[in-house]
Amino acid sequence: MTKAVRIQTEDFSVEEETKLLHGGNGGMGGIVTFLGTARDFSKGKDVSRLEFEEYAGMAEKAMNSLRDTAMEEFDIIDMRIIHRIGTIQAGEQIVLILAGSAHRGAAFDACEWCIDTLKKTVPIWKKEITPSGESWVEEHP
Amino acid sequence: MTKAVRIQTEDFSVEEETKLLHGGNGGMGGIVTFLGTARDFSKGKDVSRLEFEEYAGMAEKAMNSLRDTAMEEFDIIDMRIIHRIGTIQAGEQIVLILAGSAHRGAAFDACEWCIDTLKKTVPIWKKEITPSGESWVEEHP
Amino acid sequence: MIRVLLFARIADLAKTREAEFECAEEGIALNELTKQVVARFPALEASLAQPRLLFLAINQEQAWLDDQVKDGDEVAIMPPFSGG
Amino acid sequence: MIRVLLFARIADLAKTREAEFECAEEGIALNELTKQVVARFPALEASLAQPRLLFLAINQEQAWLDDQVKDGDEVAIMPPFSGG
Repeated sequence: MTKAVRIQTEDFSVEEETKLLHGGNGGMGGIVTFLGTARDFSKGKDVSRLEFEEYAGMAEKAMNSLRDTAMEEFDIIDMRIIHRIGTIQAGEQIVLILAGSAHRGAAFDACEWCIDTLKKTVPIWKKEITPSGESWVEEHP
Repeated sequence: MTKAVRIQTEDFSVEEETKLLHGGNGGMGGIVTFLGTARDFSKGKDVSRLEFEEYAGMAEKAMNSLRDTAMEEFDIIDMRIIHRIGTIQAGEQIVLILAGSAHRGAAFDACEWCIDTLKKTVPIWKKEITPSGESWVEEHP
Repeated sequence: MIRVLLFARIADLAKTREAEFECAEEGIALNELTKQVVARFPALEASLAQPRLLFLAINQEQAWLDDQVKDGDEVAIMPPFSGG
Repeated sequence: MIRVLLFARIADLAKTREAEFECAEEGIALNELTKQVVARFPALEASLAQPRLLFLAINQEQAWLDDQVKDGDEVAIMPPFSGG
């Protein structure tokens, strides 16, 4: 449960992941976190819940390679990426990315790059369940 | 203790502040957090602890106006800013800024702008206590 | 045998998440395999006619239509991702 | 009476965090007040000679050397901030 990159059905704790990232690393001066949560409204429709599907194996591999690339390209000390799959009710947590660095700029850049790139490169799909039916979201052709 | 802008000696909980920011706001799809922590090393010296001093009254006013400006200038739904003062040991939490928005770009921009501007405009001062003595940090003339 | 995995909207259209296809000893171009997939699942015709809107993988590595598939490979046909 | 607040390095140099100064009925320019501050706390001379490295406030609002201070005002003389 303490791997830095995880795909899981259960919820995660922002506090716990923050402590795991910091891990007593005395050189870490800034931690930037992106937390994605399920909105109850999308494109004019109420959304009661989401369902996430993954390509098991490849999705985690893609997230690991995302972290490896971020650690190489940005001046960060550590990064964690956790994505939930399965059913997620409106308001619940979906994805958490943490980047820790000595100086804050690199952590901001790495965290934003990571969520942008995750959406384009990690084989995970979101279905929105609305009162009028279900539909897969496909925003990145 | 649940004010959105606070200066306090006691520690804060990232999880609790995240929940307070989200507050069941169904339109919030992304939360970007900056957490500043006390490094144990600065400019070639070990740092055992920090001491923060504020201009009581004006510091909180400046932080409130920072939040007001961010809420006007960025497309965010809510923001929280918490800064500790007094003695902070290496590794401990110093400052927490949370920005929540419907779409993540605005939250990243608001959060980074807020910590950058806080450092320049909020009357708080940091003293580093090292084995060889104490010194005030003055990085923004 | 080639194992073909389908995901999300593609799996819904095909009404299955997985199918197996015979493979000649010399292998087969991914492009040829997708034609066999359409032949078995006609509901995928419109989607597979626009391969630039799809993401393809062989053995969990991104692949393109002119890549060669070998016997025993795992092929994935995926719609655009929407994680995060 | 004008209440002058000193902070951080400035307070350390002056060995006090607060001082009071008389104020003429017509008030006094902030520039004149800082000269009186230096006269009382000579250790501040070098710091107050470089006012662009200082942040000044009257009644908790940012102020400049040519601003006017009135009786009863609270003036703050602050080194560069280092919060965050």
